[in-house]
Amino acid sequence: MKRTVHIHYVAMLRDRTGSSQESITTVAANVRQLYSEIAGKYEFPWPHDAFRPAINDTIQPWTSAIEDNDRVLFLPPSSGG
Amino acid sequence: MKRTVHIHYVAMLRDRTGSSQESITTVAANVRQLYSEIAGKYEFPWPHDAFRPAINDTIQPWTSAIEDNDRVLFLPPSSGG
Amino acid sequence: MFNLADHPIDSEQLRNEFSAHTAGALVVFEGIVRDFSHGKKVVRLEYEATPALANAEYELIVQEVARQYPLIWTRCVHRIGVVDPGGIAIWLGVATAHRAEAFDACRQMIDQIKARVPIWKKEYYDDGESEWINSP
Amino acid sequence: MFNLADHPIDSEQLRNEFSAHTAGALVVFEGIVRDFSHGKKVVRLEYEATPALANAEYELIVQEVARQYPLIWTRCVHRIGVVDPGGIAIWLGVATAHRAEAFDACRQMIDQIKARVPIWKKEYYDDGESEWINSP
Repeated sequence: MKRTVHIHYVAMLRDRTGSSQESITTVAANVRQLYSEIAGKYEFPWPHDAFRPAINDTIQPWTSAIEDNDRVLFLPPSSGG
Repeated sequence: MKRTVHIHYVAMLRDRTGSSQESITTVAANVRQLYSEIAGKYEFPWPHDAFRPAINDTIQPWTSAIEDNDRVLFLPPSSGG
Repeated sequence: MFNLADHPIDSEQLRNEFSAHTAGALVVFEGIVRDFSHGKKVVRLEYEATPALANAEYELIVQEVARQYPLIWTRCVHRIGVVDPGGIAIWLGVATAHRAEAFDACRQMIDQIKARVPIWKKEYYDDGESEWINSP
Repeated sequence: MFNLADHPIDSEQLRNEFSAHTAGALVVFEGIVRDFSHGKKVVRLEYEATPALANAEYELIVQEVARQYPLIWTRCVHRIGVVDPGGIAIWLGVATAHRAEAFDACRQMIDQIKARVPIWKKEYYDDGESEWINSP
Protein backbone atom coordinates (compact mmCIF):
# COMPACT_ATOMS: atom_id res chain seq x y z
CA MET A 1 0.00 0.00 0.00
CA LYS A 2 1.29 3.42 -0.93
CA ARG A 3 1.29 6.37 1.43
CA THR A 4 2.26 9.99 1.03
CA VAL A 5 4.48 11.27 3.86
CA HIS A 6 6.01 14.66 4.50
CA ILE A 7 9.64 14.42 5.54
CA HIS A 8 11.32 17.38 7.22
CA TYR A 9 15.11 17.51 7.09
CA VAL A 10 17.10 19.29 9.81
CA ALA A 11 20.76 20.06 10.41
CA MET A 12 23.17 17.78 8.50
CA LEU A 13 20.23 16.00 6.87
CA ARG A 14 19.10 19.24 5.30
CA ASP A 15 22.63 19.97 4.18
CA ARG A 16 22.87 16.47 2.65
CA THR A 17 19.50 16.40 0.91
CA GLY A 18 19.60 20.06 -0.09
CA SER A 19 16.04 20.61 1.06
CA SER A 20 14.21 21.15 4.32
CA GLN A 21 11.08 19.29 3.35
CA GLU A 22 9.80 16.90 0.74
CA SER A 23 6.62 14.89 0.28
CA ILE A 24 7.10 11.43 -1.09
CA THR A 25 4.93 8.46 -1.94
CA THR A 26 6.32 5.30 -0.40
CA VAL A 27 5.56 1.65 0.22
CA ALA A 28 7.51 1.76 3.50
CA ALA A 29 5.32 0.37 6.29
CA ASN A 30 7.28 1.76 9.21
CA VAL A 31 9.64 4.60 9.89
CA ARG A 32 12.68 2.32 9.85
CA GLN A 33 11.88 1.28 6.27
CA LEU A 34 11.26 4.87 5.34
CA TYR A 35 14.70 5.84 6.61
CA SER A 36 16.30 3.08 4.50
CA GLU A 37 14.54 4.36 1.42
CA ILE A 38 15.66 7.95 2.03
CA ALA A 39 19.16 6.90 3.06
CA GLY A 40 19.49 5.00 -0.23
CA LYS A 41 18.17 7.88 -2.28
CA TYR A 42 20.61 10.44 -0.81
CA GLU A 43 23.42 8.03 0.04
CA PHE A 44 23.39 8.92 3.73
CA PRO A 45 26.62 7.80 5.43
CA TRP A 46 24.74 7.36 8.74
CA PRO A 47 23.06 4.25 10.19
CA HIS A 48 19.41 4.72 11.15
CA ASP A 49 20.14 4.44 14.85
CA ALA A 50 22.20 7.61 14.80
CA PHE A 51 18.81 9.33 14.78
CA ARG A 52 15.55 9.32 16.72
CA PRO A 53 12.46 9.24 14.49
CA ALA A 54 9.56 11.59 15.18
CA ILE A 55 6.11 11.22 13.67
CA ASN A 56 3.69 14.12 13.85
CA ASP A 57 5.80 15.90 16.48
CA THR A 58 6.18 12.92 18.78
CA ILE A 59 9.32 10.85 19.21
CA GLN A 60 8.48 7.23 18.29
CA PRO A 61 10.20 3.84 18.08
CA TRP A 62 11.73 2.82 14.74
CA THR A 63 9.09 0.10 14.40
CA SER A 64 6.24 2.63 14.33
CA ALA A 65 3.91 2.30 11.38
CA ILE A 66 3.52 5.29 9.12
CA GLU A 67 0.16 6.51 7.95
CA ASP A 68 -0.89 8.51 4.98
CA ASN A 69 -0.05 12.20 5.44
CA ASP A 70 2.30 11.67 8.38
CA ARG A 71 4.90 14.32 9.08
CA VAL A 72 8.24 12.59 9.72
CA LEU A 73 11.55 13.84 11.10
CA PHE A 74 14.82 12.09 11.81
CA LEU A 75 16.35 13.80 14.83
CA PRO A 76 20.17 13.91 14.92
CA PRO A 77 21.93 13.75 18.29
CA SER A 78 21.17 16.92 20.25
CA SER A 79 23.85 19.57 20.56
CA GLY A 80 22.02 22.40 22.26
CA GLY A 81 23.27 24.41 25.22
CA MET B 1 50.99 44.49 82.62
CA LYS B 2 47.85 46.38 81.80
CA ARG B 3 46.61 46.99 78.27
CA THR B 4 43.71 48.95 76.88
CA VAL B 5 41.75 47.03 74.26
CA HIS B 6 38.71 47.96 72.22
CA ILE B 7 36.12 45.21 72.14
CA HIS B 8 33.42 45.24 69.48
CA TYR B 9 30.29 43.24 70.19
CA VAL B 10 28.19 41.80 67.37
CA ALA B 11 24.92 39.90 67.14
CA MET B 12 23.92 38.10 70.37
CA LEU B 13 26.99 39.50 72.12
CA ARG B 14 25.79 43.03 71.49
CA ASP B 15 22.31 42.08 72.68
CA ARG B 16 23.82 40.54 75.84
CA THR B 17 26.25 43.33 76.70
CA GLY B 18 23.91 46.09 75.61
CA SER B 19 26.67 47.86 73.71
CA SER B 20 28.43 47.52 70.40
CA GLN B 21 31.81 48.62 71.62
CA GLU B 22 33.71 49.19 74.80
CA SER B 23 37.30 49.98 75.67
CA ILE B 24 38.63 48.23 78.75
CA THR B 25 41.88 48.04 80.63
CA THR B 26 42.85 44.45 81.25
CA VAL B 27 45.65 42.25 82.53
CA ALA B 28 44.61 39.47 80.11
CA ALA B 29 47.68 38.35 78.17
CA ASN B 30 45.88 36.59 75.36
CA VAL B 31 42.50 36.68 73.71
CA ARG B 32 41.35 33.54 75.52
CA GLN B 33 41.90 35.23 78.88
CA LEU B 34 40.18 38.36 77.62
CA TYR B 35 37.11 36.33 76.69
CA SER B 36 37.00 34.80 80.19
CA GLU B 37 37.11 38.24 81.74
CA ILE B 38 34.29 39.55 79.53
CA ALA B 39 32.26 36.36 79.87
CA GLY B 40 32.45 36.69 83.65
CA LYS B 41 31.52 40.36 83.61
CA TYR B 42 28.38 39.84 81.49
CA GLU B 43 27.64 36.26 82.56
CA PHE B 44 27.86 34.88 79.05
CA PRO B 45 26.22 31.44 78.79
CA TRP B 46 28.60 30.49 75.96
CA PRO B 47 31.97 28.70 76.09
CA HIS B 48 34.82 30.57 74.38
CA ASP B 49 35.08 28.01 71.61
CA ALA B 50 31.61 28.89 70.36
CA PHE B 51 33.37 31.91 68.84
CA ARG B 52 36.35 32.73 66.65
CA PRO B 53 38.46 35.60 67.97
CA ALA B 54 39.59 38.36 65.63
CA ILE B 55 42.30 40.87 66.45
CA ASN B 56 42.65 44.00 64.32
CA ASP B 57 40.44 42.54 61.58
CA THR B 58 42.24 39.22 61.34
CA ILE B 59 40.96 35.89 62.64
CA GLN B 60 43.50 34.58 65.16
CA PRO B 61 44.01 31.56 67.43
CA TRP B 62 42.74 31.82 71.01
CA THR B 63 46.33 31.76 72.27
CA SER B 64 47.16 35.02 70.47
CA ALA B 65 48.68 37.70 72.68
CA ILE B 66 46.87 41.00 72.88
CA GLU B 67 48.67 44.29 72.62
CA ASP B 68 47.82 47.72 73.81
CA ASN B 69 45.15 49.33 71.62
CA ASP B 70 44.10 46.12 69.90
CA ARG B 71 40.65 45.95 68.40
CA VAL B 72 39.07 42.63 69.38
CA LEU B 73 35.95 40.82 68.17
CA PHE B 74 34.45 37.49 69.11
CA LEU B 75 32.82 36.12 65.98
CA PRO B 76 29.72 33.99 66.55
CA PRO B 77 28.99 31.10 64.16
CA SER B 78 28.18 32.51 60.72
CA SER B 79 24.60 32.52 59.56
CA GLY B 80 24.79 34.45 56.33
CA GLY B 81 23.21 33.46 53.05
CA MET C 1 8.09 27.04 30.73
CA PHE C 2 10.32 26.71 27.72
CA ASN C 3 10.74 28.64 24.55
CA LEU C 4 13.05 29.10 21.63
CA ALA C 5 14.17 32.66 20.91
CA ASP C 6 15.45 34.00 17.61
CA HIS C 7 16.68 37.18 19.30
CA PRO C 8 19.27 37.76 22.06
CA ILE C 9 18.33 36.28 25.43
CA ASP C 10 17.56 38.90 28.09
CA SER C 11 18.79 37.47 31.42
CA GLU C 12 17.30 40.34 33.34
CA GLN C 13 13.83 39.91 31.98
CA LEU C 14 13.91 36.15 32.63
CA ARG C 15 15.17 36.68 36.18
CA ASN C 16 12.35 39.10 36.79
CA GLU C 17 9.75 36.52 35.84
CA PHE C 18 10.67 34.86 39.14
CA SER C 19 9.07 35.76 42.43
CA ALA C 20 8.00 33.20 45.01
CA HIS C 21 8.18 33.76 48.73
CA THR C 22 8.31 30.04 49.41
CA ALA C 23 11.57 29.67 47.46
CA GLY C 24 14.82 30.14 49.36
CA ALA C 25 17.18 29.33 46.51
CA LEU C 26 17.40 30.29 42.87
CA VAL C 27 20.09 28.77 40.69
CA VAL C 28 20.54 30.14 37.19
CA PHE C 29 22.69 28.53 34.53
CA GLU C 30 23.70 30.45 31.44
CA GLY C 31 25.48 28.69 28.60
CA ILE C 32 27.59 31.19 26.71
CA VAL C 33 29.12 30.81 23.26
CA ARG C 34 32.87 30.48 23.55
CA ASP C 35 35.20 31.90 20.95
CA PHE C 36 37.28 28.74 20.78
CA SER C 37 36.14 25.17 20.13
CA HIS C 38 37.66 21.97 18.72
CA GLY C 39 40.98 23.75 18.44
CA LYS C 40 39.64 26.51 16.20
CA LYS C 41 38.52 30.09 16.55
CA VAL C 42 34.72 30.26 16.43
CA VAL C 43 33.29 33.22 14.55
CA ARG C 44 29.63 32.32 15.08
CA LEU C 45 27.19 29.53 15.87
CA GLU C 46 23.91 28.69 14.32
CA TYR C 47 21.22 26.89 16.32
CA GLU C 48 18.31 25.05 14.79
CA ALA C 49 15.46 23.34 16.63
CA THR C 50 12.05 21.79 16.16
CA PRO C 51 9.78 23.83 18.45
CA ALA C 52 6.98 21.35 19.19
CA LEU C 53 9.37 18.46 19.79
CA ALA C 54 11.73 20.64 21.85
CA ASN C 55 8.87 21.83 24.03
CA ALA C 56 7.55 18.33 24.57
CA GLU C 57 10.97 16.96 25.51
CA TYR C 58 11.60 19.86 27.90
CA GLU C 59 8.27 19.20 29.63
CA LEU C 60 9.18 15.52 30.02
CA ILE C 61 12.45 16.53 31.63
CA VAL C 62 10.71 18.92 34.05
CA GLN C 63 8.32 16.14 35.04
CA GLU C 64 11.17 13.71 35.64
CA VAL C 65 13.18 16.19 37.69
CA ALA C 66 10.09 17.25 39.65
CA ARG C 67 9.69 13.66 40.84
CA GLN C 68 13.10 13.92 42.50
CA TYR C 69 13.19 17.52 43.71
CA PRO C 70 10.42 19.83 44.95
CA LEU C 71 10.64 22.38 42.16
CA ILE C 72 8.97 25.71 42.83
CA TRP C 73 9.83 27.42 39.56
CA THR C 74 11.67 26.59 36.36
CA ARG C 75 12.22 28.63 33.23
CA CYS C 76 14.29 27.97 30.14
CA VAL C 77 14.98 29.79 26.92
CA HIS C 78 17.24 28.49 24.16
CA ARG C 79 18.47 30.51 21.23
CA ILE C 80 17.91 29.59 17.63
CA GLY C 81 19.57 31.29 14.67
CA VAL C 82 22.95 32.98 14.65
CA VAL C 83 24.72 33.57 17.98
CA ASP C 84 28.09 35.29 18.21
CA PRO C 85 30.80 34.44 20.76
CA GLY C 86 29.87 35.93 24.13
CA GLY C 87 26.17 35.50 23.38
CA ILE C 88 23.87 33.49 25.64
CA ALA C 89 22.87 30.16 24.06
CA ILE C 90 20.68 28.97 26.93
CA TRP C 91 19.23 30.42 30.13
CA LEU C 92 17.89 28.02 32.74
CA GLY C 93 16.55 29.06 36.13
CA VAL C 94 15.45 26.68 38.90
CA ALA C 95 13.99 27.73 42.26
CA THR C 96 13.41 25.47 45.25
CA ALA C 97 13.04 25.91 48.99
CA HIS C 98 16.66 24.99 49.79
CA ARG C 99 19.93 25.43 47.98
CA ALA C 100 21.20 21.86 47.64
CA GLU C 101 18.15 20.77 45.68
CA ALA C 102 18.28 23.91 43.51
CA PHE C 103 21.85 23.11 42.45
CA ASP C 104 21.08 19.41 41.91
CA ALA C 105 17.87 20.02 39.99
CA CYS C 106 19.38 22.76 37.79
CA ARG C 107 22.36 20.61 36.96
CA GLN C 108 20.27 17.57 36.16
CA MET C 109 17.99 19.66 33.98
CA ILE C 110 20.80 21.22 31.95
CA ASP C 111 22.45 17.82 31.47
CA GLN C 112 19.17 16.33 30.24
CA ILE C 113 18.32 19.33 28.08
CA LYS C 114 21.68 19.15 26.33
CA ALA C 115 21.37 15.40 25.81
CA ARG C 116 17.75 15.17 24.76
CA VAL C 117 16.05 18.37 23.62
CA PRO C 118 16.16 18.42 19.81
CA ILE C 119 18.37 21.41 19.15
CA TRP C 120 21.37 21.37 16.82
CA LYS C 121 24.41 23.56 16.73
CA LYS C 122 26.60 24.38 13.76
CA GLU C 123 29.94 26.01 14.47
CA TYR C 124 31.52 28.38 11.94
CA TYR C 125 35.28 28.85 12.21
CA ASP C 126 37.61 31.59 11.12
CA ASP C 127 39.18 29.30 8.48
CA GLY C 128 35.86 29.28 6.62
CA GLU C 129 34.96 25.74 7.69
CA SER C 130 31.79 24.81 9.55
CA GLU C 131 30.61 21.74 11.40
CA TRP C 132 27.45 20.29 12.91
CA ILE C 133 28.33 19.41 16.49
CA ASN C 134 27.63 15.81 17.61
CA SER C 135 27.02 14.85 13.98
CA PRO C 136 26.73 11.06 13.80
CA MET D 1 34.94 40.76 44.33
CA PHE D 2 32.78 40.88 47.41
CA ASN D 3 30.77 43.56 49.07
CA LEU D 4 28.10 44.09 51.67
CA ALA D 5 25.06 46.09 50.58
CA ASP D 6 22.68 47.96 52.84
CA HIS D 7 20.19 48.38 49.97
CA PRO D 8 18.30 45.82 47.85
CA ILE D 9 20.51 43.64 45.67
CA ASP D 10 20.14 44.32 41.96
CA SER D 11 20.56 40.95 40.19
CA GLU D 12 20.50 42.58 36.79
CA GLN D 13 23.30 44.99 37.52
CA LEU D 14 25.47 42.23 38.98
CA ARG D 15 24.80 39.95 36.01
CA ASN D 16 25.82 42.76 33.69
CA GLU D 17 29.20 43.09 35.37
CA PHE D 18 30.00 39.78 33.72
CA SER D 19 31.39 39.50 30.21
CA ALA D 20 34.15 37.12 29.24
CA HIS D 21 34.37 35.38 25.88
CA THR D 22 36.50 32.60 27.33
CA ALA D 23 33.73 31.55 29.73
CA GLY D 24 31.20 29.04 28.50
CA ALA D 25 29.24 28.69 31.72
CA LEU D 26 27.86 31.11 34.27
CA VAL D 27 26.14 29.78 37.38
CA VAL D 28 24.36 32.26 39.63
CA PHE D 29 23.05 31.45 43.07
CA GLU D 30 20.58 33.72 44.80
CA GLY D 31 19.63 33.13 48.39
CA ILE D 32 16.17 34.51 49.02
CA VAL D 33 14.51 35.25 52.35
CA ARG D 34 11.74 32.74 52.97
CA ASP D 35 8.57 33.70 54.78
CA PHE D 36 8.65 30.60 56.96
CA SER D 37 11.46 29.34 59.19
CA HIS D 38 11.78 27.20 62.32
CA GLY D 39 8.03 26.59 62.22
CA LYS D 40 7.16 30.28 62.36
CA LYS D 41 6.11 33.00 59.97
CA VAL D 42 9.04 35.32 59.31
CA VAL D 43 8.19 39.00 59.03
CA ARG D 44 11.73 40.21 58.39
CA LEU D 45 15.41 39.41 58.78
CA GLU D 46 18.24 41.54 59.91
CA TYR D 47 21.79 40.86 58.74
CA GLU D 48 24.89 42.15 60.41
CA ALA D 49 28.49 41.72 59.29
CA THR D 50 32.02 42.91 59.88
CA PRO D 51 33.13 44.27 56.50
CA ALA D 52 36.92 43.90 56.68
CA LEU D 53 36.72 40.39 58.15
CA ALA D 54 34.00 39.34 55.74
CA ASN D 55 36.02 40.56 52.78
CA ALA D 56 39.16 38.81 53.96
CA GLU D 57 37.34 35.52 54.52
CA TYR D 58 35.66 35.72 51.12
CA GLU D 59 39.02 36.27 49.44
CA LEU D 60 40.44 33.23 51.23
CA ILE D 61 37.53 31.15 49.95
CA VAL D 62 38.05 32.37 46.37
CA GLN D 63 41.72 31.44 46.59
CA GLU D 64 40.89 27.98 47.91
CA VAL D 65 38.25 27.31 45.26
CA ALA D 66 40.51 28.69 42.51
CA ARG D 67 43.06 26.02 43.37
CA GLN D 68 40.49 23.37 42.48
CA TYR D 69 38.60 24.96 39.58
CA PRO D 70 39.76 27.31 36.82
CA LEU D 71 37.63 30.29 37.80
CA ILE D 72 37.22 32.99 35.17
CA TRP D 73 34.95 35.32 37.13
CA THR D 74 33.36 35.48 40.56
CA ARG D 75 31.19 38.10 42.17
CA CYS D 76 29.33 38.16 45.45
CA VAL D 77 27.15 40.63 47.28
CA HIS D 78 25.56 39.99 50.66
CA ARG D 79 22.87 42.13 52.23
CA ILE D 80 23.19 43.78 55.60
CA GLY D 81 20.34 45.46 57.45
CA VAL D 82 16.65 44.63 57.19
CA VAL D 83 15.51 42.26 54.44
CA ASP D 84 11.87 41.32 53.95
CA PRO D 85 10.64 37.91 52.78
CA GLY D 86 11.19 37.57 49.04
CA GLY D 87 14.26 39.80 49.21
CA ILE D 88 17.66 38.63 48.00
CA ALA D 89 20.06 37.93 50.88
CA ILE D 90 23.02 36.88 48.75
CA TRP D 91 23.96 36.93 45.08
CA LEU D 92 26.88 34.77 43.95
CA GLY D 93 28.00 34.38 40.34
CA VAL D 94 30.74 32.04 39.11
CA ALA D 95 31.92 31.73 35.52
CA THR D 96 34.22 29.04 34.12
CA ALA D 97 34.96 27.53 30.72
CA HIS D 98 32.72 24.49 31.22
CA ARG D 99 29.48 23.89 33.08
CA ALA D 100 30.42 21.08 35.48
CA GLU D 101 33.13 23.17 37.13
CA ALA D 102 30.86 26.24 37.28
CA PHE D 103 28.24 24.27 39.24
CA ASP D 104 30.84 22.66 41.50
CA ALA D 105 32.72 25.88 42.19
CA CYS D 106 29.57 27.92 42.82
CA ARG D 107 28.23 25.33 45.20
CA GLN D 108 31.48 25.01 47.09
CA MET D 109 31.73 28.77 47.36
CA ILE D 110 28.22 29.26 48.73
CA ASP D 111 28.72 26.43 51.23
CA GLN D 112 31.97 27.99 52.43
CA ILE D 113 30.56 31.51 52.48
CA LYS D 114 27.65 30.42 54.64
CA ALA D 115 29.92 28.49 56.99
CA ARG D 116 32.75 30.96 57.32
CA VAL D 117 32.11 34.54 56.26
CA PRO D 118 31.31 36.54 59.41
CA ILE D 119 27.71 37.52 58.75
CA TRP D 120 24.88 37.05 61.25
CA LYS D 121 21.18 36.74 60.72
CA LYS D 122 18.40 37.58 63.15
CA GLU D 123 14.94 36.35 62.30
CA TYR D 124 11.86 38.30 63.42
CA TYR D 125 8.61 36.33 63.63
CA ASP D 126 4.98 37.33 63.51
CA ASP D 127 4.53 36.37 67.17
CA GLY D 128 6.86 39.22 68.15
CA GLU D 129 9.78 36.93 68.97
CA SER D 130 13.21 37.15 67.33
CA GLU D 131 16.22 34.89 67.22
CA TRP D 132 19.87 34.95 66.16
CA ILE D 133 20.32 32.01 63.81
CA ASN D 134 23.12 29.55 64.68
CA SER D 135 23.48 31.19 68.05
CA PRO D 136 25.81 29.04 70.16
